[in-house]
Amino acid sequence: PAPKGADGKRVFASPLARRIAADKGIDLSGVKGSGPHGRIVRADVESAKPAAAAAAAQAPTSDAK
Amino acid sequence: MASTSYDMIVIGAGPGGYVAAIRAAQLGLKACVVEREHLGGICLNWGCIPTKALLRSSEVFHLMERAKDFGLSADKIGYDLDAVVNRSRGVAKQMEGGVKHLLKKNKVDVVMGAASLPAKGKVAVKTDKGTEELTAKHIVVATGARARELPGLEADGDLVWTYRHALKPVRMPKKLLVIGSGAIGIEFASFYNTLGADTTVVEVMDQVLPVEDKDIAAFAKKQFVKQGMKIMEKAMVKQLDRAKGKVTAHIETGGKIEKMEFDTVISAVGIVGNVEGLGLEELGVKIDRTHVVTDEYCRTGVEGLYAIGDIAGAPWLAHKASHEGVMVAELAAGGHPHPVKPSSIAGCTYCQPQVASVGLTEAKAKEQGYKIKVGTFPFIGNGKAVALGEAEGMVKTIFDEKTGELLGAHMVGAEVTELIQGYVVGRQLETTEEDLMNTVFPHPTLSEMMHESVLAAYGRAIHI
Amino acid sequence: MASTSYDMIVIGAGPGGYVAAIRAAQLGLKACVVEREHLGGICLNWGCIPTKALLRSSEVFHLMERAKDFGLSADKIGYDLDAVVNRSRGVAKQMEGGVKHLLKKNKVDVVMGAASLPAKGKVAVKTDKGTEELTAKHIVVATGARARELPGLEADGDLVWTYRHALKPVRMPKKLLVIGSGAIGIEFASFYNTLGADTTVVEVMDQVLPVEDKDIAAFAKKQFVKQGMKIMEKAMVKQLDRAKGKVTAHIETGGKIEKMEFDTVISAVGIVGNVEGLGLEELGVKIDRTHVVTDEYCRTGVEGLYAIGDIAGAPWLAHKASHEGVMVAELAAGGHPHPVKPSSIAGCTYCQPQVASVGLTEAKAKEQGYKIKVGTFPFIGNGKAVALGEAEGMVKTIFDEKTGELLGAHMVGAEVTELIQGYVVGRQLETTEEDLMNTVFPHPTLSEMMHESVLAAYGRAIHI
Ligand SMILES: Cc1cc2nc3c(=O)[nH]c(=O)nc-3n(C[C@H](O)[C@H](O)[C@H](O)COP(=O)(O)OP(=O)(O)OC[C@H]3O[C@@H](n4cnc5c(N)ncnc54)[C@H](O)[C@@H]3O)c2cc1C
Ligand SMILES: Cc1cc2nc3c(=O)[nH]c(=O)nc-3n(C[C@H](O)[C@H](O)[C@H](O)COP(=O)(O)OP(=O)(O)OC[C@H]3O[C@@H](n4cnc5c(N)ncnc54)[C@H](O)[C@@H]3O)c2cc1C
Repeated sequence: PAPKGADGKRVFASPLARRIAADKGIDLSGVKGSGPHGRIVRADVESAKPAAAAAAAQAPTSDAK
Repeated sequence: MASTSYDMIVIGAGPGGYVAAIRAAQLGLKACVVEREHLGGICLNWGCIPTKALLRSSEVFHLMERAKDFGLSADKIGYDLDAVVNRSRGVAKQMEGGVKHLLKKNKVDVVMGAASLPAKGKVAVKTDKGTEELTAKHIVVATGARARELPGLEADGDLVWTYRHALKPVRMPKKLLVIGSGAIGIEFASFYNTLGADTTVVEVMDQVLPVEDKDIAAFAKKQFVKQGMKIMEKAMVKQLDRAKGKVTAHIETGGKIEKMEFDTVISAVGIVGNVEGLGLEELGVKIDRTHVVTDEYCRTGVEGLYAIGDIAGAPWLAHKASHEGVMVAELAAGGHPHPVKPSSIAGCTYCQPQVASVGLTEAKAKEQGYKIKVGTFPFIGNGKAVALGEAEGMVKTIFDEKTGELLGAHMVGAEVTELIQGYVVGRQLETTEEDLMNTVFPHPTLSEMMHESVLAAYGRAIHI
Repeated sequence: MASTSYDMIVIGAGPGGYVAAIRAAQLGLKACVVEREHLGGICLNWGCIPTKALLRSSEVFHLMERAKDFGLSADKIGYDLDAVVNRSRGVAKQMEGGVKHLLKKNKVDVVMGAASLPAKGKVAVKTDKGTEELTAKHIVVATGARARELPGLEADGDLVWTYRHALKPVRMPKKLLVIGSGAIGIEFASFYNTLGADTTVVEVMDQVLPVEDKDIAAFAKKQFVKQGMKIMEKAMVKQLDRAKGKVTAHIETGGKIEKMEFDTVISAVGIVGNVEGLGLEELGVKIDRTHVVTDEYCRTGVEGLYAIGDIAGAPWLAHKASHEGVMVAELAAGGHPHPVKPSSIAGCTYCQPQVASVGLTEAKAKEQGYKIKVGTFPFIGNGKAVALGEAEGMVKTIFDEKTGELLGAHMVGAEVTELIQGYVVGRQLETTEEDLMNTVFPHPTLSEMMHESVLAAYGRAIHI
């Protein structure tokens, strides 16, 4: 099933981008697509940070609250 | 001449140049194309198109010879070489006329003459009437390429031919030597061999069709040999002794020299870019061997100066030239086009059997460190192939084991030049093996083998 | 018989059934297929494959008649109908043998006999030796379909034929009436017309090839008429008066009855599912007209009972049957396959010129409320088409203006049955117009028209 974005809308991504994102633990809803009609393509996920890393980076901020 | 100042001037009206000019005009640019010889370039006049017209005649001839296989019959099956060649020239002429019409329709100015670049932003054109000077913000060099001539193997038009001579032959060769088994060499070999010439192909690399996947080249070779061609790999023509109506070729193979006699030799040992006499180096453009060095957007480094198509280097293919033409036109109009990735450009060879491929060969994929999944499927397992009486061929696909990326697809057999686009579309859309597995290829078609080959890479083929 | 208890039993060894059984076996299931007549079903024996073999003969015959166009010559071009038919039967036989081999290789048990379903999980097979009872957790009904017979138009094998008779004709028709211009009707019309039969096609709908896009059907019709066919649309055969060697057809058109004489009639007015005698309704399976009602996973509602292929309804196509076969096998093995979307199944017709399409027609797209972009491109603008001597045809693409989705693609002309897969791959990968525009189609190929048609939808075509 195609992942949904934060707004509940379908995320458009190429199959290869999905595969690589899954492999790297990247949440596609946070990736900006540079392909046709904003489609997320391989290059977008290859330059994106894994979700785990992104979450870790945010952790101190939420701790501080 | 209505005007001398343009948004874009294109030098050379081949598939790179005329397409760039038309696209520029579509985008509202004032465009001009300068051509010294023929609209449509090598492609329409002495390349892609007339060769395919010749090959169609030999294909139909071959089918006629096989009439009995299809329950048909005919007496005295023959060809008239002049008529075959005239048809080919006629097709080229028709296409050239089409380009003329398209340029006019799109309001692209056409200047017939030889161009050079006297200064940045300037184009000088030597026409019948003298030299004209034109200016433009964007200048696109699309002057193409010509046959490479090796010392001692130079064409003379009588005994030794380039593709130009081979397209308008002075005679039907009886004993033909083709030097070089790239697309151009093998297409002529296929054409003349089918029409009855005793044909020998000499290839310096260790396989015919050197850029193709090993398995595909080996399969094609077997078919060529079955058709009566003699194929010499890892062999080199060192010398041609020309006499009256006769050439003695000195062919080095396995450290020994073999002497063989031919009445005709076709030299197809590559091409060189038309970089001379343009004033490129004077403007600061870098030239590597005979090709202009550009970035991925075809920019030369000199502001407003682009180089596209054959002159900008490999792959030397018309569709690469045309896509680069569209890209530079869009750049010039302020757009943000995507660069053309060489790895998504398919190569087609229209010999019998046809060969087509895109992406990496198995060897290249391994060389680049991929762990791969490889699938193959033979034509003999395909209903349409058998129904067509074209059961010789194979499809091979290569996937990245980790991501499922389709790294390469390789085909040999009937109609594969028309089939390969499905894989090209797949690669463009970043397909994985799964998408191709889920695709419903229509039955009965040759294209079902494209599906089976993917399935085969994962041990799931049905008809094998 | 080695066993009577299976993981999966498939009834019917057509492209639905045998593929389901092979896939099941690949997945480790113990599988059996029951077939009453011929491995490969209608498709290999009396459908897709033998028709394409016949059509190949007529295609080559037609090329031979055009020899002069290609600079070639031959005397006394002819055909031997028996040889043409024998070739076709031989191809079918070869393919049937292939299926036998594949089933064996995959260790699928084959039981020859007529099956029925005496109870849930049970299959009774009437064989030469009596009735056998088998059990299975999963039972797949893949019994296919047969020609529909309209009252008064029933086939007799002599004057009035179904596709079975037309595939193994008792004579070469001189004056032929084909009733129905769907794929089957028009393919036989094309075959016999090319071999010289004076052919009339009667279609009750307002266009030949009624499911195709209007523009495509109109284009095809023009070609058929050029080839000497008589095409009657919005016309209905009301009555056939059969006499010795002669049929008088009463054809209603425009409110009037026209009487015409023929020596042969082919009735191709649709098919009906083989639902009878299986005990389906007794088990609680719903039947709508002559088709089993299923959900998108081909489940009948009765646990462990599936129906696939022609018996499960439109589109009546072999590739649909096969993909459903793979799907149910994967379901039975506990997998999570994707259902087959009817809208991504291409339809191909192998008449001359060929016709192929996928997705929505222009009319359907509008009907469904889409705002659309439509592009067309003619074969005459394509270099390969002209080089092949096949310059008649067109490509039409339909996009959703809002999302850029490729809603439908429609083609008529040479090799389009092989081309359509590129669009099918595109749709599978959810392409938009932009991806297709960025795709580099190789030159010179017919497939370049697929690119141009997309460009044309957005006013960007180059060669038009
Ligand atoms: C026999 C043969 C078969 C081929 N088959 C295929 C095939 O099947 N598929 C394929 O993709 N490719 C094929 N090619 C290659 C293809 O022809 C080229 O890749 C293509 O033509 C390159 O296009 P271009 O626009 O870069 O250059 P060209 O087509 O070479 O056009 C360059 C033009 O520039 C003009 N010109 C040069 N210098 C000047 C000047 N100073 N002033 C004005 N005009 C100038 C030339 O006259 C020429 O018309 C084939 C080539 C050959 C020789
Ligand atoms: C002339 C013609 C041309 C065609 N051309 C094409 C084409 O080009 N492309 C395309 O996609 N489709 C084509 N079709 C349609 C295609 O043949 C069918 O869609 C396809 O065969 C359906 O497959 P199936 O497995 O559902 O059924 P079938 O192929 O009909 O197979 C069903 C099998 O079940 C067996 N069977 C039936 N009842 C029982 C029983 N009670 N017990 C045991 N066995 C039983 C039958 O003997 C048969 O072998 C064509 C059809 C015809 C008639």
